[in-house]
Amino acid sequence: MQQVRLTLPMIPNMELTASKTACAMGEQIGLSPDKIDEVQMAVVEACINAFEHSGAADREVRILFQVLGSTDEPNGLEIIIQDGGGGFSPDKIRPRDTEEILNAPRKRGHGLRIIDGLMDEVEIRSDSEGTTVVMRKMR
Amino acid sequence: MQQVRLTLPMIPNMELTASKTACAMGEQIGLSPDKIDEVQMAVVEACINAFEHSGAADREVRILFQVLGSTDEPNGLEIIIQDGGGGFSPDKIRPRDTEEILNAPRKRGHGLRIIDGLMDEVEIRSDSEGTTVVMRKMR
Amino acid sequence: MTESLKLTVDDQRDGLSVIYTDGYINNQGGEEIARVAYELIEKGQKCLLLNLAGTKIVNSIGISILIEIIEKMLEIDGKLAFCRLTPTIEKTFHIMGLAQYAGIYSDEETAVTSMTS
Amino acid sequence: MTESLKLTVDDQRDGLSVIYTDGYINNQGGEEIARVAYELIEKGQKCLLLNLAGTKIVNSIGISILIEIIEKMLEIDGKLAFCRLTPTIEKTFHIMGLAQYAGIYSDEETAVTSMTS
Ligand SMILES: Nc1ncnc2c1ncn2[C@@H]1O[C@H](COP(=O)(O)OP(=O)(O)O)[C@@H](O)[C@H]1O
Ligand SMILES: Nc1ncnc2c1ncn2[C@@H]1O[C@H](COP(=O)(O)OP(=O)(O)O)[C@@H](O)[C@H]1O
Repeated sequence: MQQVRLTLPMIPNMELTASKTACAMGEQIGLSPDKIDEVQMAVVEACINAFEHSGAADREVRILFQVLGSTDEPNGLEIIIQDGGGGFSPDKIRPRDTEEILNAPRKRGHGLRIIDGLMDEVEIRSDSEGTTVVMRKMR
Repeated sequence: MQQVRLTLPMIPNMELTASKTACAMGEQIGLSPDKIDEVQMAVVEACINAFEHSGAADREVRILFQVLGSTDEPNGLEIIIQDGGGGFSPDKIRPRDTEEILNAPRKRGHGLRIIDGLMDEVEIRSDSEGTTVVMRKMR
Repeated sequence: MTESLKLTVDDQRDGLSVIYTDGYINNQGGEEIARVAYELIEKGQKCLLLNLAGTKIVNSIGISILIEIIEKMLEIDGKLAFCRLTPTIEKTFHIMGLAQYAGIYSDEETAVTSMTS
Repeated sequence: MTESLKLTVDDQRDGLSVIYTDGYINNQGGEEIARVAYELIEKGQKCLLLNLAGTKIVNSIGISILIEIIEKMLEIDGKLAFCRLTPTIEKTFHIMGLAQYAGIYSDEETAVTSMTS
């Protein structure tokens, strides 16, 4: 299977390097421009979550881009974003509605909703060893 | 130091993923658009050389993008492209002039000249364990 | 480091100001927009249009700052609207429910007509 | 897989044909240009202009195929020229010495005027 690996330092704007790589991979397998945009934005969110919340000691995010289907007939892109931070309980993160967000003192808590909304499939595995976000976009 | 690592399979067009990553890094440190273009093209050449000539058993190219200077004041980009193939003797590769190329039966032998011409500094280390091309572009 | 958002403001219009963005709307980008928006509000402007034609990527921190600007506008009975979003940015704004509080228009002309009438 | 080069041909002109490229000129891209060029040559066209406005990246295999087309043109006393190169592609063509054998023009108009006069 066709795999590209990217390791990024947790530095502001590095998420853009990840999103450009996602773009190149998406073009490679013939994803539509709109789907590529969606993947790029989801990758940005997953990266900044790792940058901001993981507290990983090595200050690195590892990303695996995997072409789904065969080389001749790729049918999607799987992106696995992994950090070695403290983890969290994805089940405890309750989606907030906009009303609630507007009234909350800090306007945050969007990242996971955006990822969910833009990708076809999302799985999050997280424990005290770190967090792994698996996301897929089909052609 | 700010480092991004990329591992690519030796598959046609994967060089474009490398060149997009180079583009993102170049933008990040404020390289001019023309210099970014030059870096992108040099990266493409180094990748296809590894794809075509290395004969590496793992069919992978490893690329390290390194910001030169400090994080606040980056002054250039170093890109190290490495394969685990059979290597070659860079000294024995004699630059050919165009006349010679036009008269040769196969019109090849451009890659290293392009890399040399587009980057500020280029070093090639190659032995039977593989080839490492180090190239730098200053701001 | 570059990659910073560039803003252009057109405040020479009747009844509204247009802010044009060029680049990535992240933390700093959102704050830059907020700074410019609050300046316009200070000057008495109650109608702001953000033209995002030059923006391909927005992150959730940037969006959260945009929500703060919307809130401020609601407080002063003003209007904030957006135009020229990519389909993905529009989708993201809908995921966040922003569309309930801020108008989203395909192009500037439609936005201006609707906002000033 | 996509990423393939797209070509458009304008052969409705007096004395020359223009080939417009859109995308990456690699192995396949170069061969596609060669195929189209040889077709035009077959039809009697001796003056070809390659407008590379839509191409940002060229690789050395693509260039080597372009050199083959130039050679063919020299054989038949024809002309091949390029226009609208990015500074980097132009630099690369100079590194290869292509400029000695093929005209390089900034824009289509200048190229056409110079080639057909
Ligand atoms: N990679 C991660 N490591 C640790 N915690 C995380 C990670 N990603 C998300 N979280 C947790 O999930 C919460 C919700 O994330 P998100 O929806 O992206 O909103 P926000 O980033 O705006 O807080 C975060 O506040 C954080 O507690
Ligand atoms: N990564 C590599 N591994 C092994 N040999 C290489 C590598 N890169 C270059 N070479 C050798 O150097 C030669 C010249 O390379 P280059 O100038 O790029 O021209 P071309 O690729 O067109 O032959 C190649 O033909 C090959 O023998």
